[in-house]
Amino acid sequence: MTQFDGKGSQVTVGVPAGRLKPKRVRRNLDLTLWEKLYVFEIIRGMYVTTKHFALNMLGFVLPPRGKKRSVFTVYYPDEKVVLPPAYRGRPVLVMRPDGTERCVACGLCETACPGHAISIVGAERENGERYPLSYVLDMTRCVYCGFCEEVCPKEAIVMSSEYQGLAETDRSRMRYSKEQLLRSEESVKGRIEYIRRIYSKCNY
Amino acid sequence: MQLLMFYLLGLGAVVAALIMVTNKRPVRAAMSLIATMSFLAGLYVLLDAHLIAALQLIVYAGAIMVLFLFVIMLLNIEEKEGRLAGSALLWQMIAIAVVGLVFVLMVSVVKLSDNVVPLGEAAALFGTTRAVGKMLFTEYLLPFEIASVLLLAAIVGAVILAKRRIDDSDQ
Amino acid sequence: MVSLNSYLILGAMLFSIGAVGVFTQRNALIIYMCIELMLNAVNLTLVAFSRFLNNLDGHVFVFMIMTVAAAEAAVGLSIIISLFRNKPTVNVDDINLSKG
Amino acid sequence: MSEYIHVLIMLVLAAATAGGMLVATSLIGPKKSFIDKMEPFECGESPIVSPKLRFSVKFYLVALFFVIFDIEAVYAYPWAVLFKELGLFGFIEMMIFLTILAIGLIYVWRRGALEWDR
Amino acid sequence: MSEIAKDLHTEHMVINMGPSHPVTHGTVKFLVTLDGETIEDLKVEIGYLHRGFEKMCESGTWYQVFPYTDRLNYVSPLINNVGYALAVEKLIGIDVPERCKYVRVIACELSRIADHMTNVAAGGLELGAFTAFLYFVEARELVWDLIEMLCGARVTTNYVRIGGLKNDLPDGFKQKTLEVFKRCRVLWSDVNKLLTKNRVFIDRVRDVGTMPAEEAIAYGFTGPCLRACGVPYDVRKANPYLVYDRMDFEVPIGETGDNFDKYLVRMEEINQSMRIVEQALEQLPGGPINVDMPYYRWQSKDDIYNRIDSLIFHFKTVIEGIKPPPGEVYLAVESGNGELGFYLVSDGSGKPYKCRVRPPCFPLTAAMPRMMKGRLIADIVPTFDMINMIGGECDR
Amino acid sequence: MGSIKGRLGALRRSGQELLDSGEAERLLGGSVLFTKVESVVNWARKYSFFLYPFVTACCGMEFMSVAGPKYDLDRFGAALPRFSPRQADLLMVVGTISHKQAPVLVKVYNQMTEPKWVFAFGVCAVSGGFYDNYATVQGIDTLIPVDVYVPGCPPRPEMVIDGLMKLQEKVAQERWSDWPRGAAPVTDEAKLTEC
Amino acid sequence: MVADLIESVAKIVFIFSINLGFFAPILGWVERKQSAVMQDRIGANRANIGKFTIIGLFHPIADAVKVLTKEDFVPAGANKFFHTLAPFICLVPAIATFSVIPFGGQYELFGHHVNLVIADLDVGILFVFALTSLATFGVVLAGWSSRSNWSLLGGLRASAQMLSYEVAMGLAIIGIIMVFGTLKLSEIGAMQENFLHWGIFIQPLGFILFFTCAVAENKRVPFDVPEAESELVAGYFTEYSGLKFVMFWMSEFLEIVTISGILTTLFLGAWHIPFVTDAMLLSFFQFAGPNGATILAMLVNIATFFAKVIFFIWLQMTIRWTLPRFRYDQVMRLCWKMILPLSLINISITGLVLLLWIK
Amino acid sequence: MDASVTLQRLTERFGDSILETHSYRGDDTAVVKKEDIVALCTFLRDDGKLLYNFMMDLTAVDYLGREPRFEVVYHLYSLRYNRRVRIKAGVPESDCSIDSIVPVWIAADWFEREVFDLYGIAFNGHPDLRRLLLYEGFEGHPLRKDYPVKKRQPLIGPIN
Repeated sequence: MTQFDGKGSQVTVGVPAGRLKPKRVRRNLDLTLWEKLYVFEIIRGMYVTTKHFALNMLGFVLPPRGKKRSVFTVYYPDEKVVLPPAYRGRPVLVMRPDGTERCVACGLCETACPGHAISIVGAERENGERYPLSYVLDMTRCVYCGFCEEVCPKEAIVMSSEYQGLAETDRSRMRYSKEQLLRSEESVKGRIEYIRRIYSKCNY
Repeated sequence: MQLLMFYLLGLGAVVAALIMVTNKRPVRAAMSLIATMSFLAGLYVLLDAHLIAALQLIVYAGAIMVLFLFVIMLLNIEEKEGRLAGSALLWQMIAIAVVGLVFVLMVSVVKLSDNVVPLGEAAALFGTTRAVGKMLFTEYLLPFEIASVLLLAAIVGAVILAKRRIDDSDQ
Repeated sequence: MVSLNSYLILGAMLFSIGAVGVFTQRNALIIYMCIELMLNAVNLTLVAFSRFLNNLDGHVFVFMIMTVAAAEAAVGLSIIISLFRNKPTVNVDDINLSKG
Repeated sequence: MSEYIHVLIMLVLAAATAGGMLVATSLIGPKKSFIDKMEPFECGESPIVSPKLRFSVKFYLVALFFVIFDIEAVYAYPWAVLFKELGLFGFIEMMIFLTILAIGLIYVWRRGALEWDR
Repeated sequence: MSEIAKDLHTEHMVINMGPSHPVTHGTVKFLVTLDGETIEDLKVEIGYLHRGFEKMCESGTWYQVFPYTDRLNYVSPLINNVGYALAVEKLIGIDVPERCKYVRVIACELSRIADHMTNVAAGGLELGAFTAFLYFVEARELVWDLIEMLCGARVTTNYVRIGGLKNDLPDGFKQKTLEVFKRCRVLWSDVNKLLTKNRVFIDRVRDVGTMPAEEAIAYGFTGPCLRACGVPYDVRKANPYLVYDRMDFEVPIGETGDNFDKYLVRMEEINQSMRIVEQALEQLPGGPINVDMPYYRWQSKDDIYNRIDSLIFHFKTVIEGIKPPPGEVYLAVESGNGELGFYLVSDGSGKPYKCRVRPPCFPLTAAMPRMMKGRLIADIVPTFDMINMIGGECDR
Repeated sequence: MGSIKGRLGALRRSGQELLDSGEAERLLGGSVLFTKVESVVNWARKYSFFLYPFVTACCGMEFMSVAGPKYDLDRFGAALPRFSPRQADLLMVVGTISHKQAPVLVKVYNQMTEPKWVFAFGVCAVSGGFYDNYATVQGIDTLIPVDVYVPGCPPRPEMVIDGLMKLQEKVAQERWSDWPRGAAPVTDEAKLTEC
Repeated sequence: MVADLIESVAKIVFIFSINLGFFAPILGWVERKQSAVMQDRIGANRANIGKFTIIGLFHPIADAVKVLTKEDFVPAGANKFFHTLAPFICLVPAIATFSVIPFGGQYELFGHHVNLVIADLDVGILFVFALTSLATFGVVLAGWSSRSNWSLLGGLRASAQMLSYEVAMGLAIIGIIMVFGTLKLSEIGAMQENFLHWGIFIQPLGFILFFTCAVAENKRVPFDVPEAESELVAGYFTEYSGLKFVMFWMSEFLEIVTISGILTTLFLGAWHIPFVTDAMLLSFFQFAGPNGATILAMLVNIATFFAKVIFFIWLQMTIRWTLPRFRYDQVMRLCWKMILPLSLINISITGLVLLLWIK
Repeated sequence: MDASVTLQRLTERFGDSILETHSYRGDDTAVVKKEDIVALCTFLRDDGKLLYNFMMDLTAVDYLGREPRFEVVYHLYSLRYNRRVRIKAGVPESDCSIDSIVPVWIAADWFEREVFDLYGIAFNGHPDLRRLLLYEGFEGHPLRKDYPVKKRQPLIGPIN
């Protein structure tokens, strides 16, 4: 085994000090008498917490402008946070105005999905157009990575901003069929525009 | 009222004491002894010994018995059963008989002396901290100071006895 | 009204119980506890006398007995621990000082 | 004496409350026991040693110091009550007492009996 | 019998601490041999979160590795993303545009802030300072809001791509960042007041888990834990990647390597990272964020929608995966815990032949017995916290 | 996954109960008082979950957030983590369970006192997620009965709160005879012996 | 006689209900809510009956009912009797201790002497110590009888800590007893009528020492090493479930109240309002007639007392949520090497000052 | 060129045991014979011009179908000179073992255990060669290319 002298002598570092800019963070090894006496620092800590307490209590009585209260908490089922447009909720299928899906069952999402959560059975309509006979999304495997949306050549599957109502008491109900996944174009319009923008030529 | 309390507390004390001596498990014995001591504290209250009652709880029940409990757990001797050799049994029988005899003797002396002193009303300050303290710090000054030396001796002795092995193993 | 005798008899009972315990128990710790019980019985007698004689000397005595009991318990239990190191038993029959 | 009866009543009430709670909780509530459950909890593994081992003698030493210094405190109470009456005499008396015990404290301190991390 | 009990003092107690114990984060088991409260021996067992990262990488395409890297060090996923992307880019031999580099730096440093905050917060929590914990969780929540705004997810970001990024900085990001940092600094100073000078806290962490610098190097320490020992080694300075050489920041170093030093280094690094983000936002150039190499960076949707050749090419890259040239590279980035190395081997196919991660907290965890022997059982708490062992990274 | 229910039912049949379900129905079924008591108890239970956080992986970060100031699990009366399974009601399985971890999980579940619920937090706990390989348990419901599944990797705090409210709904409809639940289905026969 | 009986019953019922009916359940709620607001969150507020949630006050009720219907668990190999006895021993002294604390002064009401303390014992404060020393056994037994390593470690830590701080606590109050010259808490309270004679001004060091010891005796943060969940899972009550486990908690909460009561009585002027003497109070309420004035003054005094108690409760809660915890050896070192010598010094200084004062 | 200093020194000193050197994408790499690995590593650590005091990473690669089948890969870093080097040593399947470098860098302890666990390469002279990530009783070595991804060996419960 390697032996050490235990002194922890200085180790030379091969990076120029001008670039490195080391900064010692440990100012002193000994505590001042003030700090040794516990009490004063404890009082200072209590001042911090009491300040938060007082400000929050005040925030209930006199809420700051534009807010209901100054407490950080979101009262979730009653209030909801504002999600940024980038937010990736659960994937949904986009429905054309005529009620059919945009998906042409090309299977790219199925391939790109790292969790193999998507399984598609494709079929052909009478007019020769391909469509998914069944499109099953296994929510127990979906990791919300957004690859399906990113590879889809038809804007047929997008990550909606939905996150509610996904919890289930039965695992079998978490395999979503095509019908459960379909959303009207209107409801996911914002997201479609967003992905058009971020994957557009000018961003490349 | 007082009579009732006396009998209740006395009975409790005796029963707990009996449980203690007949028990083979030290933890149970210790807990019964704590109970006995608590009942005795009650009896002291009946005797207007307020300070002594509190001290009984603090010192005996609260301190000395904790020490016992710690030693029991420290040595972990819960399972050990005492066994009796044949000859020892005989000696024990004799000892119990002697103790019983002495007990009967004591009771008869008490009974025969027949000084059924009725319990009078105690003086207002009887048994209070102030009264006992006054006694202690004036008349019994020397024992008080000697007590400190005794405690010092106890602490030194106990530390030496208990810590010997630690120091040995350190070296 | 409770008479002095009752207290004395109670004290005697407790003392005897303790004494019996000392003779019958084989466990050094329980024997120790029995001794404590005997001390307590004496304390009871002292307090009772003190009360009936209306004299506080008894209380001071009890005070001192408690001190001594504490010191004794401290040292005594340390001795038991010391003995236990040499031989892991608290059975008084097995503790033989000469063998160490 | 009546004050003590009040204490007794309080104690009895407290005991009744606590006892009632224990009885109630043992009666109500589903029960099911099997070996895996009855094992002591040790972070999801079976215990390696049973906890019936002897523990460090340090704990005993703490109890021992406690006994000694508790006696000291016990002597100090009547003295403190009487302090104004005893005056200087009492003060000196107590100082001797405390000094002797302080020597004890210094002794155990020096002896390292108060060190927990050895 | 007498042999065991001969010496009362050396009676040992063997306890399983973990895996499901609050201090071990559910992913490690300490087999502690105690003498009273003193640790006589400590054995570490890891692997409770071994999820087969490398095997999963080998069975997916180069792109599909990104979600897995998110979950390596789940406290600072963006740094893992960036590290993997840089390694693949090094393997392929491409250089990303300037703007992309700046955005990556911003992402990395935001992640580092969140990482250190989580770490200090968890340390506080396990030492009993619940309020300090929640103040930093609150601050982290704000930082996560930024990350969510940027990447669309709070923890598992999946943001970086080979040869670029998923998307550009959103509108109003700079302003929001400055607002958030203002509040973060307030909370930082609150925590600072609650902990740094509080003697109760100092007593707990000081002179516990010390490590001499040489020994730390021999054990393979990197990151804040090594810097706490006084060795100013930081990959961002030693081998500057992205645009770290243009950033003005200091490397905080400690003296003895004890937990107090580790804590101070982390607290200071939060400040430095905020500085870096502010500088990067200030210097942020315009321009594209993705390389113009349609083969390696999936093509823009404009092309896919409109040009049939692009569409066919897209199908090919997605289904077969991109194919870097055969070869092997090792690339290290500075993650929250230290040097995060990616060792990639390509056999020229669409799947990584080997994707190895050098987890920074792996050697740190291995040194736990060295740091804990002879200490008290309660010292495990701050020490294990301050090495910030992350199961996903350590066990992969 | 109807098999969970089936398995539970079998367990209930095999297990020893305070009152046989049928008998309970006969004795007390339809009794208004009993239903009232049941609903009061369920009301109390649903607002007083003591958690056992079985935190292993990434989801732990979101778990911190859920317990943290912004989402504040305490609002639902579930903020009191007890790290002793005896005192906990709700086993929160947060994160991936590997095969090495599985016996630990089962043991902790077994050591919890009745009544007990299980909350699968994140896809790894629900199904193993995208770790479909040699090391990972494909869903904790292969080991222990699960009450609520919350998908997401990791789930947003809101999703967790949704799941908790779902659990509250479920608890509100429970019958007294649903308890005790007993050991996990995979426990060895030897460890199931009554004692 | 009848008046005595009424007085006693009224006092006992009052204290018993305010302790068990008000403080014990509400403190759990206060602890949750106060910590929540301190930490920028809101805390329990969802439990509802119908439409009412009344800022989460139903949560303690829900907790109580749930805990009652939880399985009662005794681990295999544990001594069932002692395992059950331990929470009992912990809880009983915690409930009973409050009986010696005066929550108001002494009044003449309808010709009857009213003393607002359940038991005005001559040994007052010693009785408190006597009962707390019994509570140690509960902890030792809980740790020992559970047959679990964590419990054993926690129980040992708890007992050693409680013992040590009991000594220190006993010595810390000697100073204040010297000043007031009595152990009777009602007398100590009465002597602090003058604002400047409050214990906290006479004995500031004694106050800090006693406060520290009291918090440590109660095993609260920063002294909660016996139940430190990050070290010992749940310490000595690891193997306790349901109501038994909550009994340990209840005793903790009740001890907070008791400690606050003792602190108020000894150091914060008991039931007195600063700068307001009893006579002033009575004359202020003269409009209600002699008896009415007494009743009103009594109510004001009780309210003042409990306001001070609540202040101390708040203080203890703030400390609990502000500080990290000590390490075990530091707890012991603090006691034996800092508080104990300091209280000895405090005694000497107090003695000297008093001697000079008297002369 | 700074980068090649290491490789030059190595070739000078251990000419015979260096099978191949290259610097693909700036990563200095030396493929060495496995017999000399400990001597070579000691040299790398102690030589005044190299001072590779960090053992950053140790892993193995399974080139199924190639001979030697396994390659143990060491990544070293020199703090003094801010240099990195990669050392590779081939390990054939027939003699699946290599000397342990724990005596050189203590950090190698767990890394070697991990490689043993996942690849089944034994390290001679390792102080405590046990499985690290997987549990005792796991059969096979999952990172070998011939181990199927989904072959499960659970401790308890159904395999599914």
